[in-house]
Parts: sequence; structure tokens; C-alpha cells
Amino acid sequence: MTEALTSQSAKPAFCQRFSRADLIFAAAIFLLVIFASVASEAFLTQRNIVNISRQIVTNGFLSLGMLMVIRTGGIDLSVGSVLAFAGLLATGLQAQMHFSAAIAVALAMGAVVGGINGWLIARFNLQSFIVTLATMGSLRGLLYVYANTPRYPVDDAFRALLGGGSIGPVPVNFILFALTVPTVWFYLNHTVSGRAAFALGVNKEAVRLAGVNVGKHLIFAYVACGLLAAIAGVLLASRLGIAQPSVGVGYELDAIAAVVIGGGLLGGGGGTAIGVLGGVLALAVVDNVLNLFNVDSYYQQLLKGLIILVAVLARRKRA
Amino acid sequence: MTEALTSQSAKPAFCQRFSRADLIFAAAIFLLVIFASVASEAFLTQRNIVNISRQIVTNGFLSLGMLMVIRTGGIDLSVGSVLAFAGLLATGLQAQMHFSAAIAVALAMGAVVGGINGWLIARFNLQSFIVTLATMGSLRGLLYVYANTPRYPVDDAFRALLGGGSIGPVPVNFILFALTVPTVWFYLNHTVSGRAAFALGVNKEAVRLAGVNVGKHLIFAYVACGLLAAIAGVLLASRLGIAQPSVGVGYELDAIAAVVIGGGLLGGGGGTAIGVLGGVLALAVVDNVLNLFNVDSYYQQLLKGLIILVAVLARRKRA
Amino acid sequence: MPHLAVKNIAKSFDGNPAIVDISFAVEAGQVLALCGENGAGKSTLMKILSGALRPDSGEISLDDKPVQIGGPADAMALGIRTVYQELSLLPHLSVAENMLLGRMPTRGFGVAVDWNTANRIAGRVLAEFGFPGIDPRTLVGALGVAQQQIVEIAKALVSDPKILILDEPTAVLSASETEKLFASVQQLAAGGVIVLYISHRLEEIFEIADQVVVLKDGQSVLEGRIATLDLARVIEAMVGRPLETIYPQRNRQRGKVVLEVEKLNQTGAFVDINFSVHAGEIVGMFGLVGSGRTEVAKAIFGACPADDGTVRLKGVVANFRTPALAVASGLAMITEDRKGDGLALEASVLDNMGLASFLRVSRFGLLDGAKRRAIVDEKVRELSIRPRGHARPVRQLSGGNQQKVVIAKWLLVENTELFIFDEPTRGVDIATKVEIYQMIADLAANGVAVLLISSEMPEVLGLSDRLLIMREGRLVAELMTDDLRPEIVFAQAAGLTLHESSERLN
Amino acid sequence: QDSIKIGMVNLSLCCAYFVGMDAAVRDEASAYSNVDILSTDAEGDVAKLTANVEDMLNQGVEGLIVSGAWIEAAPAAIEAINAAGVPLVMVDRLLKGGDYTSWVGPDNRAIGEGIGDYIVNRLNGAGNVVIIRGGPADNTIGSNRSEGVQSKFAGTNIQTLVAAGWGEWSADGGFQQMEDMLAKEADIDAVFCENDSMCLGAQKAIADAGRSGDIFIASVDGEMGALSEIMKADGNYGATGLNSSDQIGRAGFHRLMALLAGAQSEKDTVLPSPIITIENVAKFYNEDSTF
Ligand SMILES: Nc1ncnc2c1ncn2[C@@H]1O[C@H](COP(=O)(O)OP(=O)(O)OP(=O)(O)O)[C@@H](O)[C@H]1O
Ligand SMILES: Nc1ncnc2c1ncn2[C@@H]1O[C@H](COP(=O)(O)OP(=O)(O)OP(=O)(O)O)[C@@H](O)[C@H]1O
Ligand SMILES: [Mg+2]
Ligand SMILES: [Mg+2]
Repeated sequence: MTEALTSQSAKPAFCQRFSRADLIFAAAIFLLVIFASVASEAFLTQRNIVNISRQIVTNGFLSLGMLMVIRTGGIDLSVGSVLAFAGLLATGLQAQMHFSAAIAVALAMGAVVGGINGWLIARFNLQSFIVTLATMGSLRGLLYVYANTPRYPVDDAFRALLGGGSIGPVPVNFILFALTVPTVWFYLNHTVSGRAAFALGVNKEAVRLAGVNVGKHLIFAYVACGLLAAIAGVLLASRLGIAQPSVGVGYELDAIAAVVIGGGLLGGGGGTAIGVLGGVLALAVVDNVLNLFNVDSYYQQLLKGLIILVAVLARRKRA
Repeated sequence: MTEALTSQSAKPAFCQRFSRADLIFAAAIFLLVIFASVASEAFLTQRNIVNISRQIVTNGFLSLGMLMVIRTGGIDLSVGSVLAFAGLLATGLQAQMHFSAAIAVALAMGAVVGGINGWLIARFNLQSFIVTLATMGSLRGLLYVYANTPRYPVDDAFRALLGGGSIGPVPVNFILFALTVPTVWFYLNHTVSGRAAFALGVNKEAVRLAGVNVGKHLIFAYVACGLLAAIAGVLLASRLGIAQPSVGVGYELDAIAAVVIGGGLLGGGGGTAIGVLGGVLALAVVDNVLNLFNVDSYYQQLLKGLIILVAVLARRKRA
Repeated sequence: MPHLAVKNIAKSFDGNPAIVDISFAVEAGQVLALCGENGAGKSTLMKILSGALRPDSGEISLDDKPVQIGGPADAMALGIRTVYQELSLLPHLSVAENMLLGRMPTRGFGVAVDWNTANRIAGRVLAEFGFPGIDPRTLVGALGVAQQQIVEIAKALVSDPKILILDEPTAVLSASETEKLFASVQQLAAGGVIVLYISHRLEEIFEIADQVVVLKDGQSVLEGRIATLDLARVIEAMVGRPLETIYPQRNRQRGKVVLEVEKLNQTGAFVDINFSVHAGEIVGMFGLVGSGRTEVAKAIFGACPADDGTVRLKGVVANFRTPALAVASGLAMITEDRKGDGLALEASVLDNMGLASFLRVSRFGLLDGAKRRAIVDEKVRELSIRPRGHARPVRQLSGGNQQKVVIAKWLLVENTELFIFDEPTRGVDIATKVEIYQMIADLAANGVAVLLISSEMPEVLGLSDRLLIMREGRLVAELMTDDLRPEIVFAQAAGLTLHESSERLN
Repeated sequence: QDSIKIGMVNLSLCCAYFVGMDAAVRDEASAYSNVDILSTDAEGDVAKLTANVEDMLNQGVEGLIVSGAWIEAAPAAIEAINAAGVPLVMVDRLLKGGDYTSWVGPDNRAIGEGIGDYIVNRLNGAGNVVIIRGGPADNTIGSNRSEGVQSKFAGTNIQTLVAAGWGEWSADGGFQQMEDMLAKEADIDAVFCENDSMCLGAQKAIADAGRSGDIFIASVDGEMGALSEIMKADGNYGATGLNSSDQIGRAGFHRLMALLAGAQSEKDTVLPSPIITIENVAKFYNEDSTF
């Protein structure tokens, strides 16, 4: 359990002691970057770096939420639907209310959906995979009932502020993500709830016997995951200046991939915020590089699969 | 652990003693059927029943394979890609060879992909979710490289025999499925490999220390899953009279849903062939009924999600 | 002054009664010992007191006030602390975090965990308990089971308990740790704490208990002050008949050498191990827990192969890389950690018992289900595994009965040449121990070579022909067991001179 | 009075374009009191589409309208319809693999050529044009459009730069592809997307890169978002080739009704696809259109 062990020093710190796997992994990303910047002069340009930073945001937020759920030993397949619905609400409702209010509604929706997932899983002791699979489907249907055609933001400030805006060269939405990483890290490693959630991911019964309210912490993880997915949805919609009901299908898989590549263990027992950051970064850079090198899109799919494999092989746990 | 108990009856027999959950579940399907046949005269017509039987086949084969993998505590996301590739090979190769040979190639491909999945998971002790996620992507890319436009069967016998053909009123492909269920059931309950695979799904180390060759049985499960997915792909192509590279996306989720609804436990420890049959049947009947009542498609999605939830709630394990 | 009374408690699991009707009362500062056969209902009763289970009927009163214990949290609030029979630690968390789970010290509006305080508290408790060696920052997963058990106990001592429940705490401990445990138990009792103590090592009970309750089939069949009872009485109450001899008579004929181990090394576990075991011989292996016996056994068995050195089986080199190979050439190993690598808890008794003996009941990979069930049922009877039947998941069996399943799994394997027992009677009741000893003796009598690893001195002395003693990963002595004094053995194991060790023993 | 059941078979209702077509059919039908529309959504899956057709025939529909969206053929479905002997009108997409009664739809290559002309004129025959492709799924619609466009570049000094990845027909796909193109290519003068959604995304990427001034956009479909952008006097959304799912849907429905009434009709009907620019956009802009 290399990950499980090292992802977990007794006194977690933002830069925890890293495992061999983590180092290999970091090195691999580093090499990729070096290689890319040598091979394509377009890569290390400010423009491209800004692009990558912006492209990270969506999967970044989803992955952080996914991490919180995966650390409880669960999984959340409904994030893609939440993201789409949140985008529709945040843009669609602008006709009726100020966009900040619309955003609030969207985020609330995300939290509620997460709450429902968590409650069903905790209260009835159901398998998260199937519960969130169900909510993923239902919510997708529901959001189409709400809006089966795109919605466009009415208020220009909405785009200017979140999606388009940037402080200096740094995009606002990336800054928001950059701030969320340490927040999640702090929750996971330094709060009672975060630790309890991590503990119950491996042995729920043991945590219950310690007199801990398992349900509370479990549900919180799903609420946070839903909320983060909703944020991702709002930011995406404002970045694109359009909210499409069909968006977000399959995003959950990218998020899970990012978490696992970053050292997360499905079924609980591992995964760190910083690892997820690495996973998200790796996936985004790979996408970007493949595009910059004009790799045919079919081969892109093929390669991406292989790269994921190599990544998990590099950080595999010794049997 | 209701499921674990019944998946495990003292004397495994094709009709094992059922748990309360199984009975509730069976009753629910039965009621649905009664209700449907009363509410829509179209439902109990021979034609409709033939349709349903045909509509079951694809998810049926996929779910049986998925069951074998899930019982080892794993999951296989690559079945959709295997299905698509198998269809393309079985139809595309007919130009060069007799269709039976083409089918053989397709099935071999399925087995090989399964073998690779299993080998990676067993040999390097990787998480099945991420490994099969990677092969799912790579294979999808690969099959597009092989054929990015649809392939049509050359040999009419191919369709007449498998897809179109029927013995009496019963479609051939359904008969094939109907024969596969007891075969899988027999493997799971009455072979060394089947029992060993089940045990290692619960505690791999214990099985290893009992002197069992864990890798062998683990890999076998994935090979079988790949093979069954390939069979599903061939049958689907011959039924549709076309093999499309885009087919099968998301099928893995339907298969997993069927297994879980049928009492399977992700992470190992439960699931029976007959339960899967029930799960597949339930999903197909629901689809069919919703169509017969021409429920608006978005509401269909919404309802299907809720129905999955109700199904798992009905057979939940007491905490 | 707390006073615990339990009246007419009953509990059954889907129809099968585990506890029929139990009542007892304990005064402050008393140590109450619960004895009983495997499956008698001891753990269930304790789980009811700790809130892990709810009784079907009956009432619990503390200080003459009836209390409702709806869940673990309620029990905690009442000052009830429990050490469960099965380890309930989280391997991926640090020792400190495990000990303080649920009551982590915090700062910053009770949000942020105060790691320093946490580690300090844990360190203090461990030190007071007599184990300053265990660093509160290490991950529990990196500890051996023995140290894990220490942590498990220390966990219960963190916030000083009013009632302390110990369910077979010494099963994985050796003499020295047990002493320390008893010391703190007596100290707590002196401080007015009620201690409920479960153990199958009856000598322990007579050492620290004030009061005894003997359970049989979920009912209390004997109650009384320890002073008024003797071992025979308790055993008879438990088993229903007197036990004449504990250790079987052995007709020893030493056959050809079966196992030869030469210069076996494994970094971090053991160095330069040399010994041999002959057919028909029982070789005991004693040592303090953590001395590396399990690692040696696992290396021979191919579970975690040694770095260098040779193992010979009947003269042929046999450095197995996998257990499969070992089993194929006639080895069997009853592993020490039944939950971790001995059993598939969710799987049925049938699946677990039949796991090693597929060859007997299959042809071309096809199982003969009837035969498989037949041989399993036979062993269930032989070992009086309760409840009868092979369908239920092993998880639902009592600890001792689970241990019997592990043993049965290997007894079902045919023509085995070398049997390795690693702590075979852990958590097994006295009557069954006798049966198991008999079986081990029979195996030897039938020309099987037996390597018996045990932390129970009387066991190794009573059964083995030769005794190997390990200390800190080395074989420090090889003794013949005829008229061997425990002091000598212990001295060797602990690396003390005879004089001081005999002090520490009494 | 007996009602007439008509089946509207959609491969997918994922996106505004197809939703619009489905809505148009229902809308036209609503004028006839005894016409029931049964509409299905196969969520992009041919197998499910076939099952849906089977279920509909089973309910005794008297005619079927099939919107095959991005798939090439559905032999089993079409054969089932033929076997049942009910008239089949295909809209937008002409599916291979079986006989059909009539088809109403656009000529995607022609639309492409129209856009191609527009781009050539606006660039005076010289410059670099980025092309963003939709997706792999049997993408002949898209490739027809792109080929149409590129056919007009022959013999000019216009270079085409095809984005490596797929735009997935969606705004976010278009956005990312455009971002990477902007990073990769120094001088870009125009962008063509195989549908509007992708260009709506690409447009934002261009804006974020501060290049709105020197890159203009052209695409195909004519959805609301695109039209309102084209309307902007200072906008850089140049043109879109109208491919009105609304028209197609209505025409398809009436074709089927006529056939049911026994009328004889031409087998294939290509709908005109004007190029919409700021000059004529007012004519096509319609506040309350679903698409
Ligand atoms: N979760 C459960 N489900 C069903 N039966 C159970 C469960 N837990 C315990 N039992 C049954 O209750 C009875 C008492 O079990 P318990 O664990 O109390 O025995 P015990 O006295 O602790 O035995 P041991 O000395 O082996 O620990 C046993 O027959 C056991 O099979
Ligand atoms: N540092 C460790 N890390 C991981 N596992 C360990 C460690 N120490 C011991 N174990 C395992 O825990 C189990 C029990 O350990 P224990 O404390 O009994 O030491 P041991 O090796 O069993 O020594 P002995 O057999 O002499 O008691 C064994 O399976 C052993 O391999
Ligand atoms: Mg017990
Ligand atoms: Mg040991």
C-alpha cells in the first residue's frame, strides 16, 4: 500500500513526505514538460500556459470533489450531470434575477444533489456507484426537462468576471481553482471531519464503534463533491458564454482518472489534494501536447489510454 | 449481507433458495409485467415479447461477463469498446474471409483484450477500474484507426443466421443468450475456478495463502468477460446489419446496473447468474414499457434513474 | 462508586439465539471474568454493553439507574470503553489518530486537528501503559499484530474509563506484554473502575479476576467469587464434563528428515536461520511476539520468500516462490492472522474450508459439490464448529469458531508432509484446544512433520519434542522439551539471565 | 373518430438542432386534432433506435419520420419498417441500408461550398483558415461540409489548418481546439466550424486571446446564438450556412401526411440553404425559436 502509507504521514503537511511513486510521477510530468517545450516552441509560450491553466479548471474542480468522495471509499458518477445543470441554471436564470443570485441557486442545486447521494448511501448503506449512476441519469433527464436547448448569459459581467476575466495574465477561474486546492487539502488533513471521512473509507464499522457519527461525515463529502461540480459548471458556462444541456457527459471518468493517477485509491485509503493537482495537470498537458503536435485524434485517444496505464504502473502498489 | 448469503446457499442449484430481497425483486418485476399487460394491449403480444427478448441479448451478454469480473472484486469498463471492435471485425473482415472465420477473429480479439486487462490487474496488482478505463479509451481509438466508417456484412447468411434468424418465434441470438446463462451459472458454482474467483473477490491474500493460483482465475474472469462482450458485439452487428465504430459507448454502465440490480456487490462477495438475468430483464422491460406508454424521452431518463434506485433500495443489505 | 447490573439480556441473530437470558452485577473496582466455550455468547454480551449491538430484551443499569445504550456513542458517554476481540484499528492512520479517533483534540473553533497535542496524549498513554517504544506517529499498518493489540488496548485507556471491557486481549500477546496489561488492569480496578475480562487462558482468569461468570449456550451456568472456585470447576461448567488430560500421550518415532532450513535470511525479519524437522516430529517454535517466527514460516511457505538461504524438502531444494508451489509439494500452513489472511469473511464456511482442498473434490476443474460438502460437514462435526452447517458467512461465526474453520481448511488437505501451525489455538476454548492438540499429535503419529509456532508456553512445552527459540529474528536456542523448565525457555526468549527472568515470571 | 398515430424517431435529442426538428414536427401535428405523435430518443445509440422503431411499429403507427442525426445507416430498423409496410420519411439524414419512401433534408456539401465562397471573398483569396471538425461518429455530415468549404479554396492562396482534435460538436470542444490552435499558429485569418456550437466556443477563445479584431468566423446550422452574434455590427461572427432543423421538421411532417393521403411525391427533396450574413440575418432571426 505504498500510496496508503505515504499519502498519510502521522502529521500531514502540505508537502508531505512523498513516496517513490510520487517522485517518479513528478519526474515524468517534468520530463514531459521539458520534452514538449523543446519539441514545440508553442508550448512554453505565455499564451499556451494560460490556455492550459484555463483548461485545468473544469476537471480540477471535479477531481477535487471526486477525491473527497473517493477517500470515503465511494465514487460519484453524477458530477457530469450536476455540472451541466448548474451551468444551465446559472445562465438561464439570469433573465429572472441578478447573476449572483442565479449562481447561488446553481450551487445550492449541486449541494442538494450531493446531499441526496450521500444520504441515500449513508442512511440505507447502498453502493455509491449505483446510487450516483442513478442520480446521474435522473438529473440528466431532469435538466433536459428544464432546458433542452442552450442558454445564453444575459449579463455581460457574468462572463467578464468569471470566465473571461484575468488578473494580470492569470485567468480568474484558475485563481479560484488554485485557492480551492489548499482549502481541500486543509479539510482532508487538518479537520476532524476530513480525518473521520478518510478513516471510514477503509473501515466504516471500526469508525462507528469509536462513537463517530459516520453518516454526517460521509454525507458532507458528497455535498462538497456536488458543490464543487456545480462551481465547475458555472465557471464552464461563463467561460464559454453558453450553457448546453449536453455538456459534461463522461467528465466523471476524467475526474476519476485524475484522482487515481494522482495516487488515489478507489475503495478508500489513499489520495491527496496535491496528488490530484498532479493528475489533473498531467492529463491537461498530455491533451495540450498531443494537439500541439497535431497528433491525429484517433491516435490521441489511443495514446491517452496508454499514458494513463503507464501512469498507474509507475505508482503501483507492490503486491 | 443479504446478497452474500444467498449468492452462497448451502446447495447451489440453478434455483437457489432466494433471499427476501430476491423475492421482493421478483415480485416487483412480476407486478410491472401485470400492470403493463393490463395498461397496454401491445405489451403481451407475441411480437412485443419477441422484441424484448431480442433487446435483452446485448446487455445480457455484457452483464454476464461483468458479473464474472465483479465477483472477483473487479470491474470492466472496456466492454463497450470490445463490443464495437468485435462488430467491426466480424463484419469488416467478411470481404477477405468467410464470416465464421471473421467471427472467430472478433472473438479472439475480445479474449485477448480481456487477457491484457486481467494480466495487468493480476500481475501488477493494479485497480481494475483504472486499467479497464485505459483500455476502454485506447481500444476505442484503435478501432477508429481500423475503421472510422461503418462496415456492412457482405454475407447474407451472417444476418439470416444470427441476427435475423429465429427458431419458431424465438430469435436465435436470444437462444444463444438463454444457453449462456446456465453455462455461466455452472462455472460460478460448480467449477474450481468459479469458486476460487468468488473467494478471491472477498480476500485475495487468504486465497493466495491457501495455495491457489490467484492470477490464473483472475485473468480467466477478464478473458471470459472480453469474450462475452465480443459475442455481444458480433450478435449486435448481425442484428443491426451494420457495425458502427461509435456503438457501445456507455454500455458498461448498463451492464453494471444490471448486475447490481440483480444482487451483485461491487468489490466482490455477491452476485448470481440468475440475479443478473433478472436485472437485465427488469431494465429491458422498463425501457419497453416506457416506450409503449410513449413517455417523453427526458422523463424516461429521469424515471429509469429512479427505478434503479428503488430496485437497489428493495434489495439493500441491512447495515 | 459505579455499579453495573445486567438483567435478563437476550439477543438472537435472525432466529438463532446467541444469548438466551443473562443477568449479573459487578461492583466498582471489581474484575469480572467471563468464560465459556466458543460461541457461548461472551462477545455478543460485551457488544451489547458497548453499544455495538442492541439487545432484543433485558435491561442494563448503571449505579442502579437503568440506561439505554443505543449506540457506541452512548456507551462512550457512560464511560464504557471496549477492546473488541477482532482488531478494529485503521491501518492507514497513525497510532495517535487511531487511539483518539472520535475525540481528536482540536484548536481553531474545534475545526482543526491539534496534531501535537494528539501525539503527546497518545505518547503519554502508551508510556504509562508501559510501551514507550511505540511511536504515536507511525502508521498502525506498519506494526505487527502484537503491537497493534497494544494500541487497541491503549485506545481504550485514553479517556479514563469507568467500565473497561477486554475481549480476549491477550490472545496475541506474550508473557511480558500480558504482565504489563495485568498491571494496568489492577491499577484501574484499584481506582474504582469496573473491568469485564474475557479470556480462554483460564490461568489468567485466576490471576486477576475477583468474580467469574461462566456462559454456556447463551446462559450463565456458573457464577461466583474466584476464591470459591477452582480450575476444574470452571472447566466442567464450561465444557459440561471434566477434562482429564490436556496434552495427549505421544508415541514418538522420529522418521526421516523432512524439512531442512539453511542460512535463511530476510532483511528486516530474520537472519541465518538453520533448523530441521523430521517426519513424525513436533518441533515447537517459541519466542516473544515480534521475534520473527511468522516471517520464517511465511518464507518457508513461499508467502514472502527469503532473500537467500536454502530450504530442502526431503532432501530436495525447495525455495518456494509462491504458496501454490509449496502446497503442491505437501506443505500446509495455518496462518496467524485469521482475519487478514486466513479467511474470506463474507464467503461461506463451505467456501473457506474447501479453499485448499480443491484437488480432492474436483476432476478437470469440475467440482463434485456433494463430496465437497460431505467432507466439510464431517470436519464441522469433528471440530464441533458452531453453529452447525456450512452455508453462513464465516463473519457470523464467533472468533474461536472462525479459528477452527482456518484449521479445518488445512486438515482437509490430503497427504501433507509438513504442517506449519502459527498460533493455532488463538481464541479457541479449552475443550477445543484439547481436540486440536490431539489432532496435531495424530498428524505426527501418522508421520507428518509439524512445526508449531506458539506464544503459549504450556502449549509448546506440552506438545513439542524439540523447541526452537527465536529472539529478534535469530534462532537463539534449540532445546529438548523433556522436563524443561519454563523459566529457562522464557529467559532464552527474552534474553535475560535466569535469575531476573524468574522474578519477572512470578 | 379514429386517431392517426405517427412515429417521430430521433437518434438523439441531445442538442438544440435535433430538439428543434422534433419540436417542429410536434408543432405542425398539433394543428390536426386526431394526429398523435409518438416521439422517441435513442440517446445516440443505433441499437436503441432499432428497438424504439420496433416498439413503435408494435403500437401500430401509420407512418414514421426518422431523424438519423450523425449515423450512417440503420438497416435493421429500416427493414423492420419496410416489413411492416408503413411509409418512411427521413429527415435531415439520409440513412443507408434499406428502402425509404421519401427524404427531406439539406445538401451539406452545398452549404459548405456556400460558406467556402463567403470565406474566399472576404479574404480576397488569401489567408489562413482554421477548420474545427465535429467528431468521429460516422461524421459524413461534417466532412461533407468541410470538403465543400475546402473545395472553394482550390486555386486560391488560402491555407487550411485543420485542428488535430475533435470539437465534439460542442461549445467547450470548439473552445479548447481553438485555444490550442491560437497557441500553435501565429497568423490565423478565419475559422470554419462544422457546426455553430463549436464556433460559439471558438469565438470566446478568440476573444480571450484578444484576436477578435483580426479573425472572423463562419459555420453551419443557423442556431439562435450564432444568429444573434452575426447581428452584432461590430462582431466577428461572419456567416452561417442555414440548415434549419425547424424547416426540415415541418416539411418532413407534411411530406408524410401527403403520402398517407395518397399523394405521389418526388423521392428526395433538398431544402435550400441560404448563407446568413449581417445583410440578411434579420430575415431569419426569430426570438421564440427553440433552436
Ligand atoms: N453477526 C452475527 N450474525 C449471526 N450470528 C452471529 C453474529 N455474531 C455472532 N453470532 C452467533 O452468536 C453466537 C455467539 O457468538 P459470540 O461471538 O458471542 O461467541 P463468543 O462467546 O464470543 O465465542 P468466542 O469465544 O469464540 O469469541 C455464535 O453462535 C455466533 O455464531
Ligand atoms: N513491521 C511490520 N510490518 C508489516 N507487517 C508486520 C510487521 N511486523 C509484523 N508483521 C506481521 O504481523 C503479523 C504478526 O506480527 P507479530 O507481531 O506476531 O510478529 P511475528 O513476525 O508474527 O513474530 P512472531 O511470529 O514471532 O510473533 C505477521 O504476519 C507479521 O508478518
Ligand atoms: Mg468472542
Ligand atoms: Mg506471529
